[in-house]
Amino acid sequence: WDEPLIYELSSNKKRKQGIIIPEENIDVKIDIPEKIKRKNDLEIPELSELEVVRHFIRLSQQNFGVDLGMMPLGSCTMKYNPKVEELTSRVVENYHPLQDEDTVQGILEMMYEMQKWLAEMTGMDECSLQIPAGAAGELAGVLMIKKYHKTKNRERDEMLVADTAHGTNPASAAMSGYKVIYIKSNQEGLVDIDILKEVVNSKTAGLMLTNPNTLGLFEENILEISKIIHSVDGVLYYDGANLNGILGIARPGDMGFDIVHINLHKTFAVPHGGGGPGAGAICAKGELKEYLPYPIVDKEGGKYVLRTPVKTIGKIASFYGNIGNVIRAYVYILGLGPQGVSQVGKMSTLATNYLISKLKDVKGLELLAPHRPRKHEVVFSAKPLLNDKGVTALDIAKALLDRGFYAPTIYFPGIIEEALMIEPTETEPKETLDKFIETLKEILEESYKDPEKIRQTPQNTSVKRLDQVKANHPTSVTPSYRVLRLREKGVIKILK
Amino acid sequence: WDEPLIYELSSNKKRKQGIIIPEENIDVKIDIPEKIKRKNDLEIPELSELEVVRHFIRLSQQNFGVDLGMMPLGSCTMKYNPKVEELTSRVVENYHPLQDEDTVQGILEMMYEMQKWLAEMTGMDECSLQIPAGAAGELAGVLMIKKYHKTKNRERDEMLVADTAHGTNPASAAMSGYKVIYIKSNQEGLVDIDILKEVVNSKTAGLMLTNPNTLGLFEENILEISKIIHSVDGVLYYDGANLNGILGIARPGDMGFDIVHINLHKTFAVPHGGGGPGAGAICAKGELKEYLPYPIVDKEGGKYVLRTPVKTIGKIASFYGNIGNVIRAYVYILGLGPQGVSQVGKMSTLATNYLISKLKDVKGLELLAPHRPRKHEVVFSAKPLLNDKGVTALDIAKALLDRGFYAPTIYFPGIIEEALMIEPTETEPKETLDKFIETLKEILEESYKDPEKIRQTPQNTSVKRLDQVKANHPTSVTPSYRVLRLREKGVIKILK
Amino acid sequence: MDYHPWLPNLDYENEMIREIGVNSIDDLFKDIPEEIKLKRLLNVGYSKPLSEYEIYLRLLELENKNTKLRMPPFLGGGVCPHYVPEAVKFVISRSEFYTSYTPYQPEISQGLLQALFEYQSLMADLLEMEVVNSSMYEWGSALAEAVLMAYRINGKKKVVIPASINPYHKKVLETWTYGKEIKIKEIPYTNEGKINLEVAEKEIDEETSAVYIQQPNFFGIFETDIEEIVDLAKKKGAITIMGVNPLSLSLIKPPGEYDIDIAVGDGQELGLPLNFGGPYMGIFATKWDGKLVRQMPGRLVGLTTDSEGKRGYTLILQTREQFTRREKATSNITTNEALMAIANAVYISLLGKSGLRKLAEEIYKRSHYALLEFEKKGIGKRKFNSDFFEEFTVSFPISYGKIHENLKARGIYGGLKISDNDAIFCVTEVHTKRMIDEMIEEVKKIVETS
Amino acid sequence: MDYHPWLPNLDYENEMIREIGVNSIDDLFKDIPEEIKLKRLLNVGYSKPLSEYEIYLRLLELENKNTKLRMPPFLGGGVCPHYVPEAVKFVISRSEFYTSYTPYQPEISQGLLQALFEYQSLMADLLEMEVVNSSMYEWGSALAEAVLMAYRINGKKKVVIPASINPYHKKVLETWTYGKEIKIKEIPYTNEGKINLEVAEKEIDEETSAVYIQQPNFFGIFETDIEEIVDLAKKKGAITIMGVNPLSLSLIKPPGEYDIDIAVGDGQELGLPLNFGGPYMGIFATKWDGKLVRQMPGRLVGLTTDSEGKRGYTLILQTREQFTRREKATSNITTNEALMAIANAVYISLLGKSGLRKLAEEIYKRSHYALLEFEKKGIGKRKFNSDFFEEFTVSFPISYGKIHENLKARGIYGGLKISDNDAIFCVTEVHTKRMIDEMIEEVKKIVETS
Repeated sequence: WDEPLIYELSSNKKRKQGIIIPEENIDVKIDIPEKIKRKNDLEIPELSELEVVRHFIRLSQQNFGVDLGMMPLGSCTMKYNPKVEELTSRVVENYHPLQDEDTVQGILEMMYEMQKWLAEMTGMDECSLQIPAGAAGELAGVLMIKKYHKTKNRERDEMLVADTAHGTNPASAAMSGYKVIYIKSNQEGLVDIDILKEVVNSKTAGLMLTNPNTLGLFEENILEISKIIHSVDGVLYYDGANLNGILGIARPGDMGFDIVHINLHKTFAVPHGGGGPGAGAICAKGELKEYLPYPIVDKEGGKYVLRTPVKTIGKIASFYGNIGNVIRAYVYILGLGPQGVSQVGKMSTLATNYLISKLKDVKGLELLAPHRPRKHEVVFSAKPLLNDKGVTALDIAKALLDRGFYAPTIYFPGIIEEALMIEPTETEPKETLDKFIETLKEILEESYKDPEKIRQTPQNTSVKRLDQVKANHPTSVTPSYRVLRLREKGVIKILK
Repeated sequence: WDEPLIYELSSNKKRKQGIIIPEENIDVKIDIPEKIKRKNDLEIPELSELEVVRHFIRLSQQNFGVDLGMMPLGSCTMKYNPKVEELTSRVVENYHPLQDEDTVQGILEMMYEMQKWLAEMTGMDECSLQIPAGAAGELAGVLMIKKYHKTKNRERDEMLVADTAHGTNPASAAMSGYKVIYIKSNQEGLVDIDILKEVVNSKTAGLMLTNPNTLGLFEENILEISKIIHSVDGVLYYDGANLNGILGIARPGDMGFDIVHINLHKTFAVPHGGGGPGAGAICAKGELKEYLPYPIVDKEGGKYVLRTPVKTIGKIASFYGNIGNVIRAYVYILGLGPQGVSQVGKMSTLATNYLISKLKDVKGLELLAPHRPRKHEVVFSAKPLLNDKGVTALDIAKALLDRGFYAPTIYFPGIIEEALMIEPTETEPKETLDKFIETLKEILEESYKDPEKIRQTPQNTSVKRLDQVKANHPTSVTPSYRVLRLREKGVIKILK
Repeated sequence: MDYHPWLPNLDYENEMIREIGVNSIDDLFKDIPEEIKLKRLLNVGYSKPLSEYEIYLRLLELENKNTKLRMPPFLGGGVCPHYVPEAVKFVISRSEFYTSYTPYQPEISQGLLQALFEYQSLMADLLEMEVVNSSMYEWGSALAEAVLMAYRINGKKKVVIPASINPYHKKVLETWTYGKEIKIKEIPYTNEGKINLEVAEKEIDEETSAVYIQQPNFFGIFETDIEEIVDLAKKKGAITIMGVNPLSLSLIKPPGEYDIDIAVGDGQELGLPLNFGGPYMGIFATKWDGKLVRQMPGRLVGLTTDSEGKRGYTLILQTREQFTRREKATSNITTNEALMAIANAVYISLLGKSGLRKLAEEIYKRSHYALLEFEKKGIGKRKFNSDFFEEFTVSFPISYGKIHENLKARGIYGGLKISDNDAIFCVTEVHTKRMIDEMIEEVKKIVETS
Repeated sequence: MDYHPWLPNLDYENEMIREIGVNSIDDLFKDIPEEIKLKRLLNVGYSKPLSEYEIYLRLLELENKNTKLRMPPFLGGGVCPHYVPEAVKFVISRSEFYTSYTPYQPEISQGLLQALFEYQSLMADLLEMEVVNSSMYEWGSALAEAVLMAYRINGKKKVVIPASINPYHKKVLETWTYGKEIKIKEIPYTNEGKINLEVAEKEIDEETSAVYIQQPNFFGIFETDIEEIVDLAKKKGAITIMGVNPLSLSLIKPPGEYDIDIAVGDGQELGLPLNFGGPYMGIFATKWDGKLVRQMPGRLVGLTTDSEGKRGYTLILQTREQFTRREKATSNITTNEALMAIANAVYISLLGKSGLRKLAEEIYKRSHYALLEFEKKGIGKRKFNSDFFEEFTVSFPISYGKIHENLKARGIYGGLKISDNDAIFCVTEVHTKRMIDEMIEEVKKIVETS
């Protein structure tokens, strides 16, 4: 469809309303002080229920999700979201976060179990569910490191980050006032131990690492890395975004990590909803667990109560985090059971390496350290194709869109040129993996035969490639209908 | 998409299952007599939950519903189905129809109110909610007439039906063992009173009429018709399929009708779900109410109880009808309130006549009795266009599909050649009506300019026009995958 | 009233009236005689349009007026409590499916048509019958339509049914065939709760239009002489109709293996909630025989190709239907239970071959376990000494009515009373072992204290 | 384990291993040191994979462990009980929306992008601010990000907040700004519960990075000296940040009318359930000023055209974000609350201009009615003599703790205790007059019997 903007559906000259507001017969006058009354009319359209629903249903049809096809977005872990998760709303939906503990024992019990299970899966001692998403978990973790060193009166202002790390790692470190020091990867795509040793010193607050890393490679020297960091009293932080590749195989705690955040929405299949909401947890081991954000759910005399760790960094969210999503992850764990959860790392790794075995010799792609098995994901480089035919990773991505697949993550991690970062997850059936392999091969063949055609993709989507310059230019950037309207009226000009 | 058949998604060589069956540790041996054990393997695919869900979600995207756009299907009353109706499931979903009355007082209260309200809206004395759909309501009504005459020892074997009637009317009469006598319409599209008088005699069981009729015309002689039928002790039956056009304006009971069926799914906006389920009611007045199918909900000493009318025809459904849908209609009535319900006939009539005013002079269409206002629907004839350019009503219908609209009902009623039967309903906003008018005009203009192009429509749908001969031919008719499979194996041959 | 969420044009009334070219809305109703015009508001609903929240509160109120049970009722009678997977609800809640209608325009309805074709195909494979229509209302009306169809084919008016037929279906059959004056004859059941073959031999004669067999029967018992009955019917030229619980068919012989002419049943047990009576899902199938197929009621979807040779689906054999054939149609049915058919298709696909078998076995085991426990505890014994599925009949030492009322008072809903001391219990996968034990424990207390 | 509904390839393991060309699955983990390999099952969930029905029973058990209340709690504190329209739930349950992710590939994500653009636009018009991002986590973190943003712009470390700030937001602010060592100064409130302007004049100085105003404040009270505060801030070169309840903005001046730099708030009150703490929906907006926009955190959707000139939507100004700029990003946020933003857009669209106003007025009236009734019954009086919205503070003649516990025992959840005798009550459209009367009646009984 060409669906107009919701503003354009209504002339706003006629009285409409999409829902009735309940009215009580109450004799109270609205008596707001003149000084603070709204002056300008609301510029909000008026529509019937049908018009609103139809508009958004039509919009939805112009969007792609896991329920429609494979989304091999690297580092995003786009699993299938089992429909049984939809049963959870009755347990949490209508409970206010400020209700007394004794009125929400069911919710607290669920949170308590989740804390325990997440600690078990990561090899940590304790977890807090305060975290609305992964990046907030990192922030919490880095702040814990900060407070930890401060409490010990250590001057530490450098945070080490692998150059393959997710952008959130350095961003979180910077938000917490740290200087970010990147550790270059070696030729195999792993942390270069020699460089690490050189860089580590008495200013080192810690190292943020994801393992397996964003290339899908397991940092096999992790025990040595741990020793190096701990030798200067640094803290080893685990970015849980890639936990899916080793779940049930190995635990961060056993590798020497001190703090772990978990993206529940990735590893435990909570729908990410167009960018969010997610849900997370932040876990810690030993001394550091006393720095966790509060509250933690505890059990006392058969009742669930909230507890504040003694050296807590405070609160990351106003209340308890995205509990509405935590319970979806809870259901996922119930449904998989210990047997199923223990298969996750294995089956996601199996899928990735199956893809690799079928794609590694395809003309146009190349793979760093091809002899190494990957875990949850793999990063191919399309540089040979670019060199040969001028077709980019972006072009390949767009060609996939035309063929019923979402695209892999592209141009990340930065150390791989023309990166195509593919994460199949364990929920895609072999039949779909085969189809994806076949499709990607076709695109590459086509790229060699008729590169221009691939550069013209996508053709089957609701719009063609978009004008990014216009989208971002100060004279034309349009982040709201209000800007469009005011610019047409000449009220606003260039964004200076 | 080209979505394969569900059978084709699975090789059935690997063990898969889309849902876990709960298992208890029970020591019971399955000990079914050999004689009755299934011999052949089940030919049912095995799939994971993702594969099943994705398949059906993808299929859904190849379908059109009211939530996506206007469905002007004449006589189908495709209203918008308010989402609040989805709240009803908790009241009825898990209650077994054989539960004692005292355990389902909430449901019975709802049914009791519905019976009262439906009687009020139709001007009848009592209603039964036994009816799963309109046609079943007709059957019930005709059987009531049959038993009524039999009880009175009258020999009546002729049922009168207007030639504009829905096909269900004669079919229901025939199912009940009646001979069907059609009453020809006059030039204005109304029941021809003279013919009626001629036909009516002592064999007449009754007359089945819908008013407004399928041309959208109100049978203005209804009081005389009533007198004629009643003069021979005939029963006047109201086909409620077109109730929407006069709801709140006039009541069948006040016109002289004795029995009325109501299509709750049409008039009260219950989603029809791809052909059903619907929900219905059958109502009667005076003596005839004792013939209604049982049970009827009654109130006794503050409790709701089930009652059987003394001369009941019996049961139409095994239990209480489609209660899961009756309660949706209940919610619709609650939401409209007396004010809103009373506006339905008015607003649906307004929409129809608005369409007429914009379409009546369009080249290629013609309208019987253009001076007469229509009620809920209007039937145009595309005969001028067929004569001029060889473009049919079917071609116009297909061209609409290409332009984001569902098609009107076509080739019905039979008395109008190249009929386009349009029912806008009161829930389509004027903005959409305008768009529909504009689109239909464009198609007609285009038909004059480039008739071949219109005959090639639809182009934007998931398939083009289908081979109906192949679909229905004894050598190729394929009503199931089993037939396809067995035909390939040579096990089954021509359908003789 | 100048606005309502579901009446978008209220405030356009004057403008539209003007465009139409009449003076007032009344002009559009000038053809309605004044004396029958309603001059007041309809007295329906409550005093004003309720907001969604007020509707929600009202529904909550109704819900609370129903009795809350501690566990699902042990009630069967043709429809049983089952777990409905979320995926099934999710699929049939898709706007594109649930707000659509009969696919008169196949080009824009391929999704629905394919889903219905898949329902027909999956059900065909369960039944081993080739032609399944895309739904009747429910089991009772499907049976009635089958009997009427037999009458259309052979013109005979006698139909033979077992006394162990579901009595609710029988009532529907009686009503629907009243107009055609069909005569219904019952064959009694033996002490084992099965069709009395001797009586059947006498009852099935040249006058017989159709013979009906229900498997398992109303008492939950497996009939074991179906071959014999089919033989008898064939000899006399009668149409055979078999009613089945589709859930049992992964264990026992489906109608196709008996060479039955018409199969009927209800899809309720394949993913539909109880809904206090409906919507359910009438199954209707025939074997590959043109004489049968052309007399079949209801809608059929078939496979074909489009003008470019691409596979497509469309309604087929529509000349059977009322909208083209009027009084010569094979039935008056139009609105049916299509969405429920899709629910069945999703459910069957989710379970798959192995899941269907697993579920049937689990239900078999649990229902047998429950009966054995009744017997072990010495508080009830089996009424019929035959194998059964899902439902079974227990004879109690005291009045079942008393047990029933006492159970109800404890938040448990027992079985269906069929005589003073006998009741039919239904046990499915929603009754956990703990629930069964608890129910039996409570029955024990009641029996022992009386 | 040879099958699981969510692990489709279990039975393909050997086949895939073979295709990969390794001997066993262990070969894929040979790079993991043996000593850290887990040699046992994880001890999580229950002892086996639960079926959907067993999960359902477990959730029911949890639900029953929560206290069932007779009416929605009278609790606010930044998030309030509201009615969530079914249409909102329906839209955000669409597979295409809720199983999608960040629209990195705009061509196949136009629906999501347009919906988010509409959210941004509708919120922009409510706020009268030009640039709204497509969500932060919630109000608390949005406020923290605003303060961090001000620090990025002017490098100053002092932020001035009112003592009447929502204390839960304040705690989040403290945590998030801990790393940057931001100093937080509070301005006390007057006897009328409003910002003390005199103290503000002293506290807002050249060192001040940002000044925060919350409207209405934690006590539900409308601040009336916002112009004055904004003037003070501007004179000292401080960034102004205003926190708003978006529901109130159809009645009172939005941030744009005060020329505020950054607006924050929570979309929870526009169609989101309470969810025991989240997901909620952090609002973040700036005025049309490049200096602000370029320092804004979070994701922005903008309008543009495609290669054929057709209108389209895409993520814009991404150079602010962590995935391109890493430590130089304006925030670390990536996963956000996009689906909740769509819920807000649907909600705002459903209500429309008039509906938003009607709802705000109704809430205003009901909350005032409740306070007046407390006073009329002589069982509580207002703590602050100022106009308010949705929430209000009542002083009781006896300990509120006692009232609270007694109410709870009667199935009613009262207000939020803020001192021995004082509590903040929240009244919205979900509290009918009957419920308010009943609650007050119960409080009366408690007060009178003690």
